[in-house]
Amino acid sequence: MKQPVQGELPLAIVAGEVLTTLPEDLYIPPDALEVILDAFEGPLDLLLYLIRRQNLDIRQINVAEITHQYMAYIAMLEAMRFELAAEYLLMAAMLAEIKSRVLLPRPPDVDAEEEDPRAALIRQLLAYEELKQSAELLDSIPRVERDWVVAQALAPELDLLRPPPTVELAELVVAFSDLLARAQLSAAHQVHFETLSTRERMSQILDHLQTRAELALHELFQVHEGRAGVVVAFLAVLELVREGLISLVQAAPGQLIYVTRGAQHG
Amino acid sequence: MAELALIRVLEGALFAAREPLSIQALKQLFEDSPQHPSEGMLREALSRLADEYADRSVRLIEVSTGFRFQVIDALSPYLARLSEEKPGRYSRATLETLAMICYRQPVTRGEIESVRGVAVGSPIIRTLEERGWIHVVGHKDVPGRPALYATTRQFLNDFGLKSLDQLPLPQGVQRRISEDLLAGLTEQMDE
Amino acid sequence: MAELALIRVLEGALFAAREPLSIQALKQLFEDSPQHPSEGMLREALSRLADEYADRSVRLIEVSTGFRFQVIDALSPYLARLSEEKPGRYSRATLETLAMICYRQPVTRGEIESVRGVAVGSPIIRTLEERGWIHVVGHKDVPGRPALYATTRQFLNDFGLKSLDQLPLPQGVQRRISEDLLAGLTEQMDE
Repeated sequence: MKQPVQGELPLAIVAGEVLTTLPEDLYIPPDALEVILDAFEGPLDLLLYLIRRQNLDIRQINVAEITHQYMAYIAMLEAMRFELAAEYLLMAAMLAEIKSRVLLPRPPDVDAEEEDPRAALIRQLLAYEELKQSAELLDSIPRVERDWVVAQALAPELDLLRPPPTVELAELVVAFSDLLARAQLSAAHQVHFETLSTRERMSQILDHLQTRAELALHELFQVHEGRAGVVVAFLAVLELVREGLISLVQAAPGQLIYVTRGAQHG
Repeated sequence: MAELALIRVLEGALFAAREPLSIQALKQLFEDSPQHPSEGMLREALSRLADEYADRSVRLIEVSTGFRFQVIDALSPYLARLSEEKPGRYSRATLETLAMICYRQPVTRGEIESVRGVAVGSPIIRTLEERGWIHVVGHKDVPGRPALYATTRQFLNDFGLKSLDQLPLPQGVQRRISEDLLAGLTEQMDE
Repeated sequence: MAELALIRVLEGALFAAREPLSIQALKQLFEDSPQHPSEGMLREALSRLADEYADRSVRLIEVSTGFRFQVIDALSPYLARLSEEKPGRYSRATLETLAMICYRQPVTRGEIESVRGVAVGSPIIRTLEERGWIHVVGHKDVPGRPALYATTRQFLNDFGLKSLDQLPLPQGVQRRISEDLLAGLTEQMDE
């Protein structure tokens, strides 16, 4: 999959060096980059890939070399203007730090207490590799739905059926509040809340249209419901039109208005 | 892989299926496989299979939509002893789905999913439908024509409500006719 | 009414049940009935029942919470032709999260994140919770009191395991355990 790479413009600056071409072994067609970025679960996964590709033992990694490769990869992604997750940049900073400490002579005894950052990275990589293996192992175990199904036969009718769960009204309200909090929709300007009677009426109108293809608009207004009922019906019709769930059709001005299913086309 | 005997495939498929399997569906089991049983062969194998189970507590029976295994009625008294349990509880997922349908009806499964942030499994919808609390009131006029769900009269009855209006709103959410609605109307009239 | 043979009652009940039936539940089938099988009799009947199905496409197996019939693996390619959906596939992120919880339980979300090196989104946790495979078993006594996750009995059932002991260990884990063991031994000897 090698392609000629334009050598004139600097592609990126990696560790102070201007990179005009991608490292030979790192070249990936640009349109494949996004796919590849998706294929990695994170910076550890990417590092593991870079190490494994060279058949290196994690314990023996050359931090300088792996840092170089990682930086080149990140620089390339940045040059392509991919949004990189913060975790990737954090790892880049960590690698740079380790590399500088490995290269610089350390004053004796100063770091005796502190953990060698290279050892910490190696430990992290080993733990992640182990997790990857565990995940693959887990996925290889035959499991219900994907690999086998529970054998069942229809049970005979029972007189004594297990009573269905009961739900308190309060539970429903709490569930809805939780949802709103989670979706951060509680700000009134983000979501409109019609009165529930309007939404209820919307359902009823749609339900009517299940059995009849069209209704005369006036059929939706019941005089006995009084002014409030008519307002609710009217608002429900407007909301349904707005959501594209029904259309209002009028053959000519002054004639009856009909309500039909679905958005008006054309 | 060695092919399984026709009768064994039918047996496994009928036990795996949650619904009766038609002859058509049974034929589909062998699509692109070297075995190509005709309808006659299938019926003949089904009849042999039914004989194999003649003395067991499950029977192979044919209903209007196809074939299925059914546990014999004689087992009812035994099973009834198992079922005498206290009512269970609905999962959070089920409650949230019901809450979404109740407060935002008529609503599609996709709309519920977009607020919940996770997929809403078919079993949840089925549980609520079987309970008689929700029903399909129409289909949205978008690709895939997803079903629109709403609460039922039985839902109101079971919760002791006369109308949805009596449902309390969570704090912070005000009952109001939205400005969005009015804005939307104005836009439509301008078009 | 004539009593059914013990083995036939077990057969019918296991096919009718939606969940694995424990010995306890199987005993309950005979409550207040003239038959009062002991645990030994039940196990003996279950073993004969398993033999009866040895050559069929369903097998009687024991999982963590009891016994159930399941369709043999060899049927999967046939069943795959019946439905378009490929159920039960999970993303790597979800599988890695499940693996962390499974092998390191009880574990907090933060601990999972520190090994994975990336954030674990709520939808992943919720998907696993709704699947019934993980649940919160407590809260860690550190600031923020993060939830501690563990796998459920249903996880074991769905993976056909009797206990977590039956889970295969990745090479790394074996290595770590032996290193830990050695380190522990060395320490002990040093003392």
